[in-house]
Amino acid sequence: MSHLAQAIRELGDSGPLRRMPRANLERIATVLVLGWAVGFMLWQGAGFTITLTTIFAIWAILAVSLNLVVGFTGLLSVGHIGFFGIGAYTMAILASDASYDRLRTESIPTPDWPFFAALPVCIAIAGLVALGVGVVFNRFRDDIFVLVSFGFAIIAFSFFLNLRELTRGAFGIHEIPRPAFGSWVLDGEIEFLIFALICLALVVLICWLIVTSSFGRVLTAIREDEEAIAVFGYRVTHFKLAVWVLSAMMAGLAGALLASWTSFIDPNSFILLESMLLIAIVILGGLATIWGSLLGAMAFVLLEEGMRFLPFLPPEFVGQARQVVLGVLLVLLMLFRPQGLVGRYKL
Amino acid sequence: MTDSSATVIHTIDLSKHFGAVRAVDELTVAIPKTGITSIVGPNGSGKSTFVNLLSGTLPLDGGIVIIDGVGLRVVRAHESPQHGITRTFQEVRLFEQISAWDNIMVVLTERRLVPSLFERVKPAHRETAERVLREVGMWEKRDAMAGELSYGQRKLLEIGRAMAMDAQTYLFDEPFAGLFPQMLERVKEIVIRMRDQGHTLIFISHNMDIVRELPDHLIVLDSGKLLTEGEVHDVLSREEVIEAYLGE
Amino acid sequence: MHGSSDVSLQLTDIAVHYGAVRALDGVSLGISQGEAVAVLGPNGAGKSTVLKAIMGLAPVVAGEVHWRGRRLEAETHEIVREGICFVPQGRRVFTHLSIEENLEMGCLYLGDESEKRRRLESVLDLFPILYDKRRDLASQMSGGQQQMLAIGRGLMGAPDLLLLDEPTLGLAPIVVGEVFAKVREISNRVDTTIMIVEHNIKGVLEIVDRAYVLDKGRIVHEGTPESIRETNILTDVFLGRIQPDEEGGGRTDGA
Amino acid sequence: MSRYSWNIFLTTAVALLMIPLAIACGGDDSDEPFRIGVMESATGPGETYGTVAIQAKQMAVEEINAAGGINGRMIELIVEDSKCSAQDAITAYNKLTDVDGVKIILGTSCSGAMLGAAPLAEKDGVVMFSGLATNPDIAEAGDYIFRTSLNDAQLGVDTGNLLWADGIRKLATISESTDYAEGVRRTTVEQFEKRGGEIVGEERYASDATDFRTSLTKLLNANPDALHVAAQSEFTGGTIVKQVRELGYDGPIYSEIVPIGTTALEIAGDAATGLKAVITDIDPANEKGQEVLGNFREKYGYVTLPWYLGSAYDDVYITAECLKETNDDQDADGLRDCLYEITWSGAIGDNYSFDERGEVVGLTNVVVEVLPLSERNEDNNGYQVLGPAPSG
Amino acid sequence: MSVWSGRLDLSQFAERPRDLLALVLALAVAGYIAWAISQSPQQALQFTFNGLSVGAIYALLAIGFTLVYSTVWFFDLYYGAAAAIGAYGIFYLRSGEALGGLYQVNDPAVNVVFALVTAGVAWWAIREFYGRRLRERFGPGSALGVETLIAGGLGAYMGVVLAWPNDLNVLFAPAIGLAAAVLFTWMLRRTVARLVPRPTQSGVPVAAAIIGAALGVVCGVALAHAGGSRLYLSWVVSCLLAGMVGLAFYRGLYVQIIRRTNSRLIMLVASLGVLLALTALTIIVFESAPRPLPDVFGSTPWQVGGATIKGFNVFAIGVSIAAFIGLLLLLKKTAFGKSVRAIGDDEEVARVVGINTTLVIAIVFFIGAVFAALAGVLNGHDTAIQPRMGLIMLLKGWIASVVGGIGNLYGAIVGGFALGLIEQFGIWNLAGEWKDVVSFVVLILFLSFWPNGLLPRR
Repeated sequence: MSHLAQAIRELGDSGPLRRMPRANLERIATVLVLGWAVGFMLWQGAGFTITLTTIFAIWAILAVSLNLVVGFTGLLSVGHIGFFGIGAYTMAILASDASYDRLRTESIPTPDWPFFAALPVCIAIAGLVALGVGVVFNRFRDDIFVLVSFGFAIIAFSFFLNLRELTRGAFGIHEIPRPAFGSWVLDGEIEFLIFALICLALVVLICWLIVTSSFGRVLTAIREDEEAIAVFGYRVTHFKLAVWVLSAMMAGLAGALLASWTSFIDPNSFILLESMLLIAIVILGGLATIWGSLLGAMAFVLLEEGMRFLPFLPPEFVGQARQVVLGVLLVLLMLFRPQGLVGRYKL
Repeated sequence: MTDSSATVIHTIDLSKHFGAVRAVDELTVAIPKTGITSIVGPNGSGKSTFVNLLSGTLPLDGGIVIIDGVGLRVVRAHESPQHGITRTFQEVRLFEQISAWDNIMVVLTERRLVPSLFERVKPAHRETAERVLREVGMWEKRDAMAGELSYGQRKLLEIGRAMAMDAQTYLFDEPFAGLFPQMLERVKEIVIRMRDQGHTLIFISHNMDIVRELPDHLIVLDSGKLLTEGEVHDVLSREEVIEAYLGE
Repeated sequence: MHGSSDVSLQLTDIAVHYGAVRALDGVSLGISQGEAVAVLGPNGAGKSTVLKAIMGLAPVVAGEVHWRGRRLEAETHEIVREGICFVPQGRRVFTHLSIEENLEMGCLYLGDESEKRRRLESVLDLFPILYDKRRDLASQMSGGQQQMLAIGRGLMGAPDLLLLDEPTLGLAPIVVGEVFAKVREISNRVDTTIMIVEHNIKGVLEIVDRAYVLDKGRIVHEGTPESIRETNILTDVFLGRIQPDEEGGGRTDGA
Repeated sequence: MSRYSWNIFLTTAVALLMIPLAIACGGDDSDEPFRIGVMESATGPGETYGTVAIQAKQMAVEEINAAGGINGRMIELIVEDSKCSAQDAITAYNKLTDVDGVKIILGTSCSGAMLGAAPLAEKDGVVMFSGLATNPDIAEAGDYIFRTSLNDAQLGVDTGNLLWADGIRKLATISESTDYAEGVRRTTVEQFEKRGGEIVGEERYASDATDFRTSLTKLLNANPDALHVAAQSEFTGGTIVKQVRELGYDGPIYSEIVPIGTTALEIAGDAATGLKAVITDIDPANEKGQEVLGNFREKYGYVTLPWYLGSAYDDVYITAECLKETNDDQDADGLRDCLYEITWSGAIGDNYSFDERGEVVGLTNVVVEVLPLSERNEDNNGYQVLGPAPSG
Repeated sequence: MSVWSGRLDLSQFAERPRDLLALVLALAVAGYIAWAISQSPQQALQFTFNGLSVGAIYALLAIGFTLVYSTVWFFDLYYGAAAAIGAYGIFYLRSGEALGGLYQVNDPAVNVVFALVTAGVAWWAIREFYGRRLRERFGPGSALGVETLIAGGLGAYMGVVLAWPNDLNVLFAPAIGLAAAVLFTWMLRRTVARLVPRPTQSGVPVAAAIIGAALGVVCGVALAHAGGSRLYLSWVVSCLLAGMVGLAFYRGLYVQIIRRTNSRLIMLVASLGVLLALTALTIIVFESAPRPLPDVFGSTPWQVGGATIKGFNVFAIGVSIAAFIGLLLLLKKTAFGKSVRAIGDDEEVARVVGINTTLVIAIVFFIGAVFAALAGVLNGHDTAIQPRMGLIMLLKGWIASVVGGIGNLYGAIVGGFALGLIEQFGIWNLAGEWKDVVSFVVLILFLSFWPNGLLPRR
């Protein structure tokens, strides 16, 4: 950061810093992604669109919550997928009604809770784990933080895979129920989509409230200069911890949604690479804007599903091709627009 | 020595080491509550370290700081405002990627974690921010990103940010460095105005014109130790100060 | 070795833009062999940028730099070999190297070991403080010594032209005097052409032959120290009385 | 902020407008060919099976089409990659059913993927018919779920018996952390312990591991009579066999189908000689099976996992047979009923059928042994059949 | 680097209790290892061998990492991809020999890409080293032509080499012969110049050139006939390619980013993008399943005190130690080394005092990438390769360099071997699947107690 200060001091000699080109890129990007989404819907029809929108809703919750940490607080966390997984596994373990006793594979206790009873627990457990992890991670910064957050993602994955008494390891957990209000079960795709969108809206609302509150302003100040803001009477560690926990809780919610939607989870959904893709979409969309994360998540989902329809691309390479595109986009953005498409903050 | 009832900050055997280097070495000084105190000394004499210790930016290695009669062995940065202390930094440390307005606003709002989550900008905050920004002459630039301001403007904004804290004691680390005369005059004015309002001002400076003109009290440090202190013109004419610092 | 022209360095209509900001706007200036010239002006006038433009460190969008009658368009690291050395602002030394190594960095490109040693000796001769501590790490030295070291490192390149950027910034008065004395000594004894950017106008006018005054990226005055002391040009510039348009932070009310 | 609000408003508005529009546009097509979905793991840990399965199915379809199709209609396969992961399987499933309007899906090759998509298929009334998924849980997955592959449970029982019969009393196991390999290990261990054997060491590894020496060192230090290897990918299976020999182990090694695959044997080299495995295999006497293998080799230039190849191939023919009856690729219920009743003789065996859980009955496991390096060739795939798996 | 030293300063104040705790922790670890040895010395010995074998690879990665980090102060995640490129380069060139030719991969697109990279890097290198001289001699126009011609030739050569990997020894013979000829000529002339007084040297250059050329031809012919050398020539090609790609990324990408911003995190994210894209491309070209590399020398295990170790592992340990010593000498003894250290302190000033920083950093990137590729190759031969191996290797190398002490070469090698051993002994009575967890827990513990690692940079 003092590099930046240095650069600014040097430039300060010759007048105010050059302004970043705030061209219409933001609007163009927005229209492009939205147009793409609409075109896709028209082309593909309802069923698939609903699936995609549900995936979008889940990834958007993740992206928005991660942006709180990365964009607003300046902690480049690659470990967010861990909280996502914790949420998903908590939901799976608590709510699954599969009775594994009759099967010959690894069996775990399944309390068979209803969705809405398990949901708060998912969120709480993700938050609790985040609290513990956060206390340790609070001292790390910049690239060391990146490294230890890599570590968290790997440790979390290892637990999902190897803590077989709890997670059934590689077998995964199935028969995870859909949300139900009394006897009305949201087992239709549209109903679940609406539920997921409501969750997304709630998360966006909460994030919006957070970032426009005094708390949010302090976060941005922490991002810019931790030591300086401490001098003005803020306990930086508490604020960092708080936003870390809040963000993890939202990721836990996303995980619970995923578990309930797919009705089956296994550790493969929570590998490190997914986390790297997640941070890529947050940066791609734009740091320190909620809208950017929504846009990024939308582009991400469309990218994969859109690429399935490219005639020259063998279907088995769609996932990889998307990764290539994301990687290249990331490089180009860092080169020309380090704040992301509609971002308000450069790393 | 100033009489102790009028002392705002009193340090006893204050020490700080960086490895083998004793940046501040058993320093005992008293800073009077009224007026302006300036700290001078050769490069590396521990001036900035001293200020960093008082504001809790660096942890103490030894000694006690007595602020307003309260003795502290540990000064925590986030508690320094409770002791009535606020500061600026030698290398201007603004929150670069947020606006000048938010730079001021951030020090006005709620300190406690949970209430801050529910607090929105209040009219009182707005008024203070506007007043401060006008006082330092940065009102027109309130929407600019702090990182995009010129060097002088950044200095002013940082001083404004400290002023917004409305503390008893202000520690200014080289507030006049690198400013051209016009800006310098403005900072001087601000400092005098603040003194007249009854605040304690402590600043570090190398600018001898200003050191001769502004402060009421002068502390001279040399290699982490107190070389001498007292009334400005008296101190500046002392042999040891000329030898170690002024060299004229 | 020397060019035919009396003017050894000539800047013609140099313009430097940082994005939308015009740091320099058509600056022309020249230095003759053996001269010591100061560049003065308020913050943001573009003083440092002049030096950076010469060293190829600033984005020059228009204009030419001529050095000994030939256009200078080499890259920064090659300019040193042309005989121009630059001492940047802020006592920037290699903190993890010893003093001797720091000085050696000034002519690392030189293949000739004996020449290196000769230069090292002459520089250490000029700065006796450095000689005593020559095996110590640069990070362990005081600010004044670091500034001396930076200047010494510049001299290791045996420059015909030495560019000094704010050599006294942030230094104690006693050291400021020493630095100026050394600069004067270099200028006289070693017969090096010197271009110095300074904010300490009083001090620098004592040691230079000529000075340029810059404001908002343009040269507003050029002359001997006497002429500058006599006219009110500096006061005018510093108080913003010249071209009161554009500039944002420099309002003159209340001054 | 106002721009954000505007943006958000815009998205919401567009999204709300478009959903009904999109629903209106989603049409169906009842064109000429029968459309059958295929989900296999073309990439990921199950890549080898997936590729073979896709190729075998394509070969079968080409044969059927070349012979005039079904009731004059061609078959068209729509292939999606389920990547051996439940989530990708769900996405692929949704794409197949929603976009392509498919009601019959052949696949998948990984049990995890199968278990992910099966509940959806069950709910939507889409037939999922796998030739490769072996997880016991699939038996319970539903009415529309069928498979021609044998349940791991049976494999485990057979392996456990084999171990006991060979005089093994202390066993060390190493398995890949995937549902298939874990399932094999678990059922094997269960049966082995039931017979009175003792497990002296257990190690697991993640699918992307390449260095097993640490785990193997620990296992060997426990002095087992034999080592049991359960792998998901041929690569890890082969590498484990190689590395355990490098560590100086010369006792017997037991495993299942994966470590005796072509790639695995190529990696392990001579280290694999004498390795015993319980597998389902194409009977050398089964002419249909040998013919399929021959055609496959001719077409693609290699053969691996012959039984799974045949299984995938048979699936297409069984489906085709049922489509002859129903004559409608949208009639999943008809297909389901047909599958429950059918008895088939194909590449992987004669007169096999499906029980009420959709499990295949009428097929058995055999024990094979890997030949020395010099005796391995394309025809014997590197191993010889010792006989049917011992029972009890 | 004021940021860095500033940060170090702040974290240096280890309070007493923390030191004590660290001591207790260290004793506990020592006790644990002693207990492990007493439990089963044979297993402990085997674990030590295993640990040193993997540690050698971590150390090699960490050394390269540290070199780059202490010069440009950001962790270049391309290193993961470099390791994979190194390993897959061998597979690419030797797939005809591995797996009995089961997965022949020779993709014209890949060859063209690498030919272009080679040409680009060669063009840049020629311009950087000889550009001035060429321009002065031939004028700018023809200099450009000459440069393009040479670079294009080299690129085409690389393309040919990649397209016919089975004749690598024959294809490489002229290049090696030429290099040998130049080397021998130079050595002869030097020797003669040392031994014989100056005036009688008139015929020496010609004679030396003739003898040198003859020796070069011999070398070339010998190589062309040595079919077994193909594998080891593949190592050279593969490491060279990875190095050149690294250099190309520095020159083509990182330099541009540095020019625009100067944030370590931006560089980190950009290199993350590079890693993501290259990993995915590797999967697209080679598929995601793991593959083995052909057997090398030393594949048969040796019995040492009841434990076994492969000769190849000993070789790998030797390589990493040699790399360390070589790098150390380079940094301490040469002007290049001083430039590297100076750039680490302050890049702009280094430029100002006449160091061609772009060139020096480019070489540093090249060296680092070659080390990473070499680590990938060694690891691949030892076990096997798979496209995501780079990511895991990268993280382990990163951990090793941080545990050893960021920016300290000694720390990197110590950290590498320490991490290898810790990983092995850490799972003594845990199941093997917890290995990665052990290394990260160690990392986090380490950073909590010794934020600067074992051997911090002064």
